[in-house]
Amino acid sequence: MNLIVPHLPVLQVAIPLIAAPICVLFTFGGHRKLAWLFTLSISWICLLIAGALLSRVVLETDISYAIGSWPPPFGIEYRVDPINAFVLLIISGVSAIALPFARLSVEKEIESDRHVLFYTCYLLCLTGLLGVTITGDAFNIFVFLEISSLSTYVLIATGVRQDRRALTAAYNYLILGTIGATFFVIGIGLLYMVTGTLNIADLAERLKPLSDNRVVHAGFAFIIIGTCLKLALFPMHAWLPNAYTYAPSLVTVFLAATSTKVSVYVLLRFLFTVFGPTYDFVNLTFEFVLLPLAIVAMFAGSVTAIFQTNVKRLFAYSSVAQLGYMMLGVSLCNIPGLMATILHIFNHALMKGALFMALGCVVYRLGAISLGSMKGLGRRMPWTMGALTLAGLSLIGVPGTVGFISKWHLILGTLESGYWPIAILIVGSSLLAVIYIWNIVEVAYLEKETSREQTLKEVPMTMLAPLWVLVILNFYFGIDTDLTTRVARNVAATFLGGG
Amino acid sequence: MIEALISHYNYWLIIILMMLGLYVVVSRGNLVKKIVGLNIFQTSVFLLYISLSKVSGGTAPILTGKPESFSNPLPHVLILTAIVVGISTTALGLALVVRIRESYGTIEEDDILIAERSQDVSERNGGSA
Amino acid sequence: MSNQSALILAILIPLLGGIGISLLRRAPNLREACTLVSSLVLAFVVYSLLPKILSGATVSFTFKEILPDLALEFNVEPLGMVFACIASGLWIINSLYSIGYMRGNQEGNQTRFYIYFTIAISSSMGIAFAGNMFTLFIFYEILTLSTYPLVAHKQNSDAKSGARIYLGLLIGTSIGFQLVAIIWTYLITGTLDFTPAGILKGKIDPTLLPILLALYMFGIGKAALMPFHRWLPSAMVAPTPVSALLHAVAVVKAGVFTVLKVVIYIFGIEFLSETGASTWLIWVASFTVLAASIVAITKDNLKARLAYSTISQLSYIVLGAALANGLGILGGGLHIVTHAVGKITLFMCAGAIYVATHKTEISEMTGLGRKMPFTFAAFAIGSLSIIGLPPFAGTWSKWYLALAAANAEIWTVIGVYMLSSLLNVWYLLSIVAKGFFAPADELSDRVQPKIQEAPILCVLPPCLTALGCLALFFFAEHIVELLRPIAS
Amino acid sequence: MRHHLILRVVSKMLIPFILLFGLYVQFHGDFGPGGGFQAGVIFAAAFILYALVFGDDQARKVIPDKALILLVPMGLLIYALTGFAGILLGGKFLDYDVLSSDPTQGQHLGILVIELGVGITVAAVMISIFRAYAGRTKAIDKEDW
Repeated sequence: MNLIVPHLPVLQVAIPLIAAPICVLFTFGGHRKLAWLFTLSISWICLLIAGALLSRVVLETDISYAIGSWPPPFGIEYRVDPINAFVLLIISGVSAIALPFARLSVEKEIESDRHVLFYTCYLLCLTGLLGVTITGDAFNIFVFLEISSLSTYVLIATGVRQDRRALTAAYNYLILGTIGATFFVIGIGLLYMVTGTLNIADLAERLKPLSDNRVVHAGFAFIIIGTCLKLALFPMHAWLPNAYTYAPSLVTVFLAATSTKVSVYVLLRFLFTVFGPTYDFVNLTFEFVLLPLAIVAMFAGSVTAIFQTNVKRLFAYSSVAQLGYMMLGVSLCNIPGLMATILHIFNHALMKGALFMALGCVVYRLGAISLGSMKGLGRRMPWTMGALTLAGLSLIGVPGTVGFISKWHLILGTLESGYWPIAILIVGSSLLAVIYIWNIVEVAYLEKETSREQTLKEVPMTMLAPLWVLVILNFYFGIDTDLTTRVARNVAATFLGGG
Repeated sequence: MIEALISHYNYWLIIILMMLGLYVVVSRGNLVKKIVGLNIFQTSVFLLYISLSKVSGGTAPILTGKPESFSNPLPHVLILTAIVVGISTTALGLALVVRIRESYGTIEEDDILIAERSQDVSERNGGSA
Repeated sequence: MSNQSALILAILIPLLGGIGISLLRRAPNLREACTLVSSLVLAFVVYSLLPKILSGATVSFTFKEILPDLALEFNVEPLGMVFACIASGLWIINSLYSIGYMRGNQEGNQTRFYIYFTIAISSSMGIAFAGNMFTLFIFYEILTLSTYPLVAHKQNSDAKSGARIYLGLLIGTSIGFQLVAIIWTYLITGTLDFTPAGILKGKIDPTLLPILLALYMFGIGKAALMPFHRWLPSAMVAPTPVSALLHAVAVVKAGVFTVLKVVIYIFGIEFLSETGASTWLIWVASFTVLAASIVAITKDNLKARLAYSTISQLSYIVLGAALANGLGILGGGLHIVTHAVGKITLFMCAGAIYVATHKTEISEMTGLGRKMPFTFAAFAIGSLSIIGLPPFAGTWSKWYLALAAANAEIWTVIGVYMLSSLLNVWYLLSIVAKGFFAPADELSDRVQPKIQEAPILCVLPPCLTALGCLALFFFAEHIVELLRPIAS
Repeated sequence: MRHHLILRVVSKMLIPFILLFGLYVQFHGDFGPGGGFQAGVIFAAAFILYALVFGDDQARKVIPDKALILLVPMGLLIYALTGFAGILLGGKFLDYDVLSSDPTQGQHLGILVIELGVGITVAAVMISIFRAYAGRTKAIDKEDW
């Protein structure tokens, strides 16, 4: 045990990292089918590690791991505290649930000779996301961010078999993502220029006397814009809808549930751990940049979603709106608001994971997911559409689901700050969600089916089971909120108290 | 004023380069040219890091036993990583351009947009019919 | 059976019934038997709680803390007991009626119909027994969602647009106003528990009180206070058993029940009457009473007329709550019962007429009473009860409501009650008169020569509830006894 | 470019030296400027030059595609396994001190192995990238260029 337990932080990243090259080797000797099984088991190992890490940081104390035994401010440090342990759990959990679903979906959507490389990229993406989350070194964040982004571009482009627009979507994401990452690295460079350190904890210490330094301000601005581009905050969301729409189903599930969340985490890390709300310029950012953009995002995303006929794109725009909720919680800068953001990182992963997975099931049978092709699908694929409806209810924020929990805290946060008109805006935008969800429900259940759908059958059990696991989790964590709220409260208190 | 301009000439150059790169990315419709712009943009950041690591009068950071002031080696290492990232991005971007050329027959953004829009429209009509 | 387990069972039994129904979907007879059995068991469980509540005991059960200090909590108190008794009791009769109606009309998707019905009943039980506003809100929303498939049952464009209005208004008001009000309350008081004297006293600026009250009252869209009443007529596209039980008993009564709960346990009657924050509500409710009655007169479609009548009658109860005195609460609580029994009779009669003749417009019903005497007799009794004439149940609730108005010395309200009763006479008894006394339409006789009573399962239930109207006149005292602790 | 005699002769003479220089940069990286990244690129440059002058098919005979697919993960594996070796020998991940009894020698050994892994991967990746473009069938007409 001594060989494993103290090394858990690095194993979290190193295991999927080493798994990726091993996965390539499955190209040889007709073991192609094993790639999926291998990826699945790696994901489950990651989930176990993340669970162990979370329980340790919640019950005991933060963990610091020095790579190569170089002590923290000099070497790269992996630092686990409740917030990133929580995000780690989300990433590896979504991956562990999505992969059982992946086998059939990937077989259907991607050429068989590319499967091995697809799963390799997937593992790299997983590595990158886990790495961004766990590392305590600012430049290391950039490196892992690029590992995950580069593999994401490839993963999105593999959707080309379904639709050639996957290529342009990946290309646009590549351009914007690289600009975002470069902005981020400029910011890091500027901070390094004045502080001479890259370690996040150390950076926070050394920045304290420098709050009036203009280089620090510039660095802050670059970092914020870079991460906001990566997390698709309106109006920097242009890459997201097409990327989600044309990516293969598995990729959409995984990305929608994790990648933007990781960027939100990075933003939180910089806003609260490195800078902290005691700095004037951070507070001004909250009030004059993030807050208005978040509100516009909530509405622009939802309204655009209403007019979409491609259901995947519809939910992609809804993601833009949901990111608005998260950013709103951040910009409120009080305990319930931050709790709402952290809860929503988790909750949104659950509901969007379920929604996109249900759409993946539809794609598996229909090959297309325009609203028109879903007529009467409720009768042909009752379990899939049932799951879609229930996850949709969670997205709306019906009580008893996870969506309600985050919305409750968010409204509480706005009222506590005295922004009660914003509370009404939040409520209004969730009513917009009712409209677009109900569009789908009406088409699926109340429209007459066309002759083409008559022969449709429900998808196999291996796809339904993970889908329903996610749906049930949507309700479970809507009722048993012990774990999630405890972590969220803990983190919010540290962020606001420690900043 | 002039003093400030001249003494920080490296930063000015970097900023000009940076803006040039970004401008190319935004203004060019040719997908390959966009990637070239992206490269210029990234390179300016590499220069930023490297120029800030230079200590005036410092030598190369190789231990010789003599007490000398030497330039900070860390940014070089960081930028080595960033260069690798840049190469990967360029390679991937160009690969995508090749594939786009194969399926759209063009690498001009405007033509691609036209092709995609007509695809959108036909999909929408097909879907509702 | 302990009290607590009875409480839990009351919520679970309908759900179990629903699971049974889905398992038995291939065997219609067994499926309907399952519905009936679960309704009977539910009624038994609910009524077994009655003696304990009458003796003044309280039963409560806390399930799980969902949000800080907000648990899923159940608590049986007299008002909830009344609501649960009436909903579960009428479910038995309505189950019988559903079988007759759905088979008589050869409706499709019957399994789905029965399953969602059970979910709706289960959430009604949840509303009745909710121990805090939070729990109530959860079940309130489940009730809205579970009735959506029932309203959209026919799946044609009418059903679709009706269901859209239904869902849009109910979800819109509940999320837009009610949720905001709940969170506001929680923010200033730190609790949402139903406490006998209210929780707001001394915690809120009295000038804001009317705004909070307005958020609650308009937020509880199910109480159909104008201008948020449109969903109720729209919901009439549903099959008649749904209109009868859900839109005359469960859903709308859940609305006014919530209104009463909020007024009694969140605001506190005393606090409300001291501050006079509910004065505006008296006028809004009065307006709704009269306006809805007048609209009802103009409607030729029988179910639409009954729907507007329901809107008007619901505002009686809101009015009782707005008067903010014990008698008003008493009258409101009693009116939940008497109106439920009366209105379900009327709806079931409307359904029976539809099954037998496929007629929906009142103008086509001339002379039908002579061919369907039982149906029309039941209809007449139900109408009289709603109008409030002795010896039928409606008399008492109107009596108490009028007394409450007198007590509050707002004489206009008494005028409103009287005027609306007159309008009731007009729009309800005119149907009865048309059915019994108007000469039969000869043309329709020739086209459809053999009009006779609907199947026995469609006729028996309204007759039973009509008898119930009569019986309640004599037993109303028991309900008053039950409710008196909360009204004092 | 089969008929460019001078090119062929010069590159035949140059390629061994390029490879040798690559090896120098690779193994001298822990003392002077150099390391796996640079060495890998120099090494790959030799193969790319060969492919340019003598044709892609000829180059494929020297390093077949399969070998490349094997080499790319191999370098990464060397890197990662060195990291795990640190753990197995009782240190931290990528801890070179424990690789040998003497920490300084351990550092030396560690960085050499790591850079070797990097060098192999970089060289293989560069050649693969070149091949991915060069090996594509002609889709673009002469006039288009």
